[in-house]
Amino acid sequence: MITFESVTKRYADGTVAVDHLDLEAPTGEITVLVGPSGCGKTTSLRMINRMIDASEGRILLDGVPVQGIDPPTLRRGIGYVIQQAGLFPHRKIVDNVATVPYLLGWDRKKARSRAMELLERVGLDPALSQRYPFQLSGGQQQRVGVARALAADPPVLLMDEPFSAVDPIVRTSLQDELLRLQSELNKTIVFVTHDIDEAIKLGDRVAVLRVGGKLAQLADPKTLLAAPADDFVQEFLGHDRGIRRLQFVSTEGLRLRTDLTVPEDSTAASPEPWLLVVTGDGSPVGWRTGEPGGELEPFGTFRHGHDSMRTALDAALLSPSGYAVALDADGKVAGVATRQALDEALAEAADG
Amino acid sequence: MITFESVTKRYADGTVAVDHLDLEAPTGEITVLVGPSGCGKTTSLRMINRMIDASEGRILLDGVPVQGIDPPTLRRGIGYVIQQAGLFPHRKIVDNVATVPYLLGWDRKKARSRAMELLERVGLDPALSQRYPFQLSGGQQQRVGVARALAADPPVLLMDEPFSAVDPIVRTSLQDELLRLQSELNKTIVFVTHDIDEAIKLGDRVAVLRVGGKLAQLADPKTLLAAPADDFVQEFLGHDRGIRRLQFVSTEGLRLRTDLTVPEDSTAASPEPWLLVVTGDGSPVGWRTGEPGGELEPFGTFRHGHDSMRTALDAALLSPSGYAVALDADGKVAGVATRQALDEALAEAADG
Amino acid sequence: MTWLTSFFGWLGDFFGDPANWSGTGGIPARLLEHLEFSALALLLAAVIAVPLGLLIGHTGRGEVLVVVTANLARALPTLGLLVMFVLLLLGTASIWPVIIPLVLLSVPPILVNTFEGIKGVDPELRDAAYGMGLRGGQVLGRVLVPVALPLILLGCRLSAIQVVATTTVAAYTGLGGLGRYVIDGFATKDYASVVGGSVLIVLFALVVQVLFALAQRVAVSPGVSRRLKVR
Amino acid sequence: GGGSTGGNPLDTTSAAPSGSASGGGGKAIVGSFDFDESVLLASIYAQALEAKGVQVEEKPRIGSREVVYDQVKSGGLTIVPEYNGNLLAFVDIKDTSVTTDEVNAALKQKLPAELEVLDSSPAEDKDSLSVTKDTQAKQSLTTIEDLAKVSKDMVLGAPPEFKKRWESRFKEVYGLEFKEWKPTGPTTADALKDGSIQVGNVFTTDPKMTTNDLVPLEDTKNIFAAQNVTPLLHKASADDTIKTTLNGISAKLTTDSLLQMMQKISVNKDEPATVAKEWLTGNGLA
Amino acid sequence: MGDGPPSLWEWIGRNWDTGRVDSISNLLTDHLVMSFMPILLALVVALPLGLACARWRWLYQPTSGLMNVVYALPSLPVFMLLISVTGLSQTTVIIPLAFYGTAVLIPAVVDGLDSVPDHVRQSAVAMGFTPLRRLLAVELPIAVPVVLAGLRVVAVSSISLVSVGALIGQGGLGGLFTRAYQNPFMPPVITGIVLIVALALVADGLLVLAQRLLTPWVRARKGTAS
Ligand SMILES: Nc1ncnc2c1ncn2[C@@H]1O[C@H](COP(=O)(O)OP(=O)(O)OP(=O)(O)O)[C@@H](O)[C@H]1O
Ligand SMILES: Nc1ncnc2c1ncn2[C@@H]1O[C@H](COP(=O)(O)OP(=O)(O)OP(=O)(O)O)[C@@H](O)[C@H]1O
Ligand SMILES: [Mg+2]
Ligand SMILES: [Mg+2]
Repeated sequence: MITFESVTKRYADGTVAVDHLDLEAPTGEITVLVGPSGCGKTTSLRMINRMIDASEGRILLDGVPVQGIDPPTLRRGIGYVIQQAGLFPHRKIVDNVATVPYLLGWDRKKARSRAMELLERVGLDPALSQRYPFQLSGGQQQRVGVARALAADPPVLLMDEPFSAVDPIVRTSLQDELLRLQSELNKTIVFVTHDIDEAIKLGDRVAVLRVGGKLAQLADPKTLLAAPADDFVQEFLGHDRGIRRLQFVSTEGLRLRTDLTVPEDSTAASPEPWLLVVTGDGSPVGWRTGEPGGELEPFGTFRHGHDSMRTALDAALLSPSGYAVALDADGKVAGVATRQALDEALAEAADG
Repeated sequence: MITFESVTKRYADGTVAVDHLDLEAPTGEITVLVGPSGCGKTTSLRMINRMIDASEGRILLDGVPVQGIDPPTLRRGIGYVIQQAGLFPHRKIVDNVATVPYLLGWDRKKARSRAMELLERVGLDPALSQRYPFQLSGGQQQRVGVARALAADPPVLLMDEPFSAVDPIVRTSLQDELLRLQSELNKTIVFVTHDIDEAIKLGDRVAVLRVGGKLAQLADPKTLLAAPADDFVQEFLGHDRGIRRLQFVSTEGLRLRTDLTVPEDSTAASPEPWLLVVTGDGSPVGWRTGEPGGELEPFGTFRHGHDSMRTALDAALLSPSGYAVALDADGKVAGVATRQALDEALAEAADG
Repeated sequence: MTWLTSFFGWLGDFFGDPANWSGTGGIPARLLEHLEFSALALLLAAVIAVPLGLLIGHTGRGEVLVVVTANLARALPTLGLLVMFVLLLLGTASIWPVIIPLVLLSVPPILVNTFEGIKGVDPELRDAAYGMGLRGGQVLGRVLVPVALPLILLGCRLSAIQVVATTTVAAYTGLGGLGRYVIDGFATKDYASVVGGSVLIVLFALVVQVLFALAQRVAVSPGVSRRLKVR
Repeated sequence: GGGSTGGNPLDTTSAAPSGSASGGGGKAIVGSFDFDESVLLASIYAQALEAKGVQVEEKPRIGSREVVYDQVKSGGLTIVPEYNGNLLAFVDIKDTSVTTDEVNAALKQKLPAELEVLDSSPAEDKDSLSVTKDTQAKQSLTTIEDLAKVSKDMVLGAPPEFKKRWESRFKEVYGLEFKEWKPTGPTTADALKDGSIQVGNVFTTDPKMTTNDLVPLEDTKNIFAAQNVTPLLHKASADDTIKTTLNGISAKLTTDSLLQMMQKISVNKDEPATVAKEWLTGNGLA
Repeated sequence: MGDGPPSLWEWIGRNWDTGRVDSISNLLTDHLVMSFMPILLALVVALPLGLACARWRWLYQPTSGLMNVVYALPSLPVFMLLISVTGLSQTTVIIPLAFYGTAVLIPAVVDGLDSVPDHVRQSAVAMGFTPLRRLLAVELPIAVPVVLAGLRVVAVSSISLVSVGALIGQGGLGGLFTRAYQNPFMPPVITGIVLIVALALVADGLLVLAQRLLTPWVRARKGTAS
């Protein structure tokens, strides 16, 4: 657990970058600091490992004030990942990752095998270990950066816009990778970004800062979207807030109808306005109206219980039926969520 | 009208950047080329003004093959806007804008006054005309880039990711500005982007290219979202396709109920589950249940007839009532769109 | 091209004269002297300038000093400085009046390049190093120096070029080395000696260039020089 | 080296003369080499000529002999103060004349038609091997021959090029072999004084001869050629006034007076022109 | 004339302008000529060569390799070798200095042209500039700061290197050094060093000034940009 107790940072030129910040980053969770440029995110983060020293207030690491710890020692116990990865260009990938173990005096062989293990863990081909950083793509470098921060198995990880220099597709995969890693490792992570979508995707808790270094709101992402504390936060969250909230609503409770599917060769009429045509092994083919014959209409799908209500709603909107097709884990049709069922679930979500 | 007739570009190293492309960019419309990195967008664009010469096929400008026109002459008649604006750092803004007029031999005074006029047209303070490019923000530079491309009033405008280097907020305003300008000027615009949202927002027609320089789909944005030609296009369109389609559905026909508003001081009970509390001058305050008393619940709004169904749906999802508050042009409550009304409108949209 | 034939004639005269190959005035001895003086001056300069450059680059203090010396250094006339020191330290009858200006002239290139090299290291990298818990000295030694090495070596190379040239000029004030052939040949109208000496010095300078290029290859990490092909 | 192949650019007229042949119009152009004594002598010539009503232009410190000689030959210069021995060596490096008369006779013969030398003055500025009075007393040295006995223990200081020129000649003629040849240049006299060398090549007109208590050893075998101050003229541009004036100067100029004048220049750093003026006035020549 | 050597100022006063070729003012003029000519020559040679190297990239590698070699050549031996071709004249000093200058300027010209952002070049093409006009109106003006930075280096080192020419009798103010060495005396040395450094600084200052005048868009960068 990292605790900010009324922490203020005033730079030599008088800029107040952080202003009486109170914050807790609970153990084993990802706490995201988000806010517009210059709001003091980096400053706050760097006060944790004493790259910057606070002007007032205290920062505690599991109850121990960091001020009392020799900075290099402190830092060796805290992983730190930054934007351009900050890899040492003169060292091979494996040695980059093993930097902190070397510093801690591990023997070379052990440090390297640890490094190799980590490279694999962050999803890199071990063959890359003998390359130099410039021989890697931006996304690969960023993964190495994460591996390096994890090398000595520090309980705490500080990440300062680690993914903002890579293109959107790679960024998504890095984010997914981080979530997967975290589910295995349960580190205490403080993550800085200026991208609210990233904050909402990654954060167990999101701290929105405003320029001047004041905390505007600290909440879990769902609450943030549902109840922004003020206009600043609301504006910062951007459009589609209502729709995005649905991302945190599970489709588990969504009532499915299983009586609306018909096999491909069925020609039976039905009083139902829409029927889902399904192949023999359960894959959806398209909607038809109660009357057989005519073109099949397009459909949208979601994975029941796994995808969020946002996906279910989108699936419903993709078909003229307004019904969403629910699939099970194997991609077979599990049922159909009608408009009524969706409305009910949405109403429930809005209440909760 | 710009016509690609089976145009192929093979680079010296053998890369086929564009492969038998057939395409028409109709006069007075914005045609957007979109696709993943390296799919040949830039190459296609530059073949129009002969920055690159096609290997096979022909490109016609209003029926005349560009191959037959002397490149500098051709280019002076085609505006060109690129990502970094490409302003000449050593010339003042006004002279930057007047570049093509100077090249065409206009007299200095006339060229400058034309430049000043254009600066105003793209929404820049004339005082900026005496600055050098570096003294302008990225967004301002981009506007100057547009002004410069328009200086000699060319009928055709080529734009290569013109807004991708500025931050999201400025980008939005530049896009809006471009749409406004186009509504006045009716140029034939070919616009390149890798951002599908931008393509959908700006394009009268969107051409999706796949890597290898083949056309995957050419359609208006609505059709694109509704009926992607194949998996590649569908994946490229990304998530929320159903929701994003709603952007092209007007709220004009949305049925509003005007009987659900109550003044702030009203304490009357009602059989309706939700009532919208409104101030004396018609601003919404919050939802209350049929039973008076208790906290007011949050609400979401949309401008009736102006905003799209996407906004209306989002507004509905923001309140526990599931009803969206419709405002008129003055920001006063025009009525309430209930869940039923929304469902109807959505079903209609899905059909159409 | 008659001068070309004469040129080779002179070269033949010089290198063909056995007297030029032995004794204290022989080519091997002169070469060794030249090497000695140059190496001594360069070494002293490096010993002064590299640590100073590292310090200034690392702490960011004293930048102005570096910039000013760099500008002045280029403007300082070698010969004037030599004469000045020889006159100032007249009578000490040692090589120091000559070595000191040699060192003075070769400090600035090393200093400036070392400083620029260290200062120019990507701040992110410095940050990452500190962030991982390296101490100041470790950051300098394990990260900044290896990364700045190409520039530091470039500084040394420029200084070496300068030292070799200035050692030649210093023969005018009585220093040994290959410059002797040139200066004495000129004074005694023995143009063969002038040509031979000049060619030797030029070759010497080129060899120094090549050696530094090699040193660069060996010392600089391929990750920094990006020598390896990107696969 | 043999110097047999190709022309020596330092020794021939291969360098294009840069002065224009402007000797006409009765104007005398007086040049000098790029060292103080030559400037002084040229200044003496120039001022004396001016006093005689000749129109004079001075071009001091033109450079080394190779440049100056060419200019006189082409008429770019009218007069230059020369040293007869060095001039002869320049014209013919193999000539072995030693005494003043021999040298001048050889010169008359070997100079090209455009050039002529006037009367040599008794004033000489010669190479020497000198020692301190102390050393002289201790080792009882008076001639270079005496030196041969002790030279193996002595360090010789001289301008750097001295070794190249003299090492073998010394051995041949006097049997001299030194422990070390130290390149000292203008600091030779000081090096002698502070003992870092024991024998030095000091010019006989170097004022430090007296200030540092040095004595030149007698050149009994005439190894150092005569170096009498001798005006070199471009024949065509020099008239009789010039010739008689210069000969008048040469008659009065002695090694001693040259030494005294150089003393003022070297020690007091007086300007050669001023010193020249003083001497001319003192001798009733201007 | 008093006894004892003159002070620095006295010495300068006596020698400043004696109307003869060895006066300080004359040496200064010679020095200027011998340092200015190489700068000019270097510029005249390096500009087209640099343009060629920028245009035909394959030329650059060998050219810059060669220039590296040229730059490494010690000046005195080069002067000496050149004597056999050009004699003991100012040309002998000017030519090698011009080569050094060229060695510095060619990369400067290439870097200068490289400093033209690609998007700027592209938009010039797209607006219908012909290649020559683009070079003259867009690329060269933008290259000016980098080229001038190189020119500053060339000017300063040229001015200081000329003095080595004194060893072959063609050193401009460097002549003061050899003179002072032959007749050991400090004032000429001091005067020479100070004048050369001053000359270099003045030349440098003038080039900085030229840069400011030629490139207002660079100067303004440091001013108020609001
Ligand atoms: N060393 C410093 N001296 C003075 N002011 C500083 C310093 N570092 C940062 N600041 C200022 O402190 C404020 C907060 O800076 P900080 O870098 O923490 O912001 P940030 O939220 O990380 O911004 P960004 O999103 O741009 O990275 C800014 O106004 C910044 O200009
Ligand atoms: N000059 C060239 N020589 C060889 N191949 C080239 C050249 N220019 C572009 N290409 C290749 O042609 C293909 C298409 O390039 P193009 O620049 O048109 O893509 P793009 O769609 O504009 O991509 P981006 O979104 O990255 O700008 C790419 O594979 C690219 O690598
Ligand atoms: Mg930051
Ligand atoms: Mg492109």
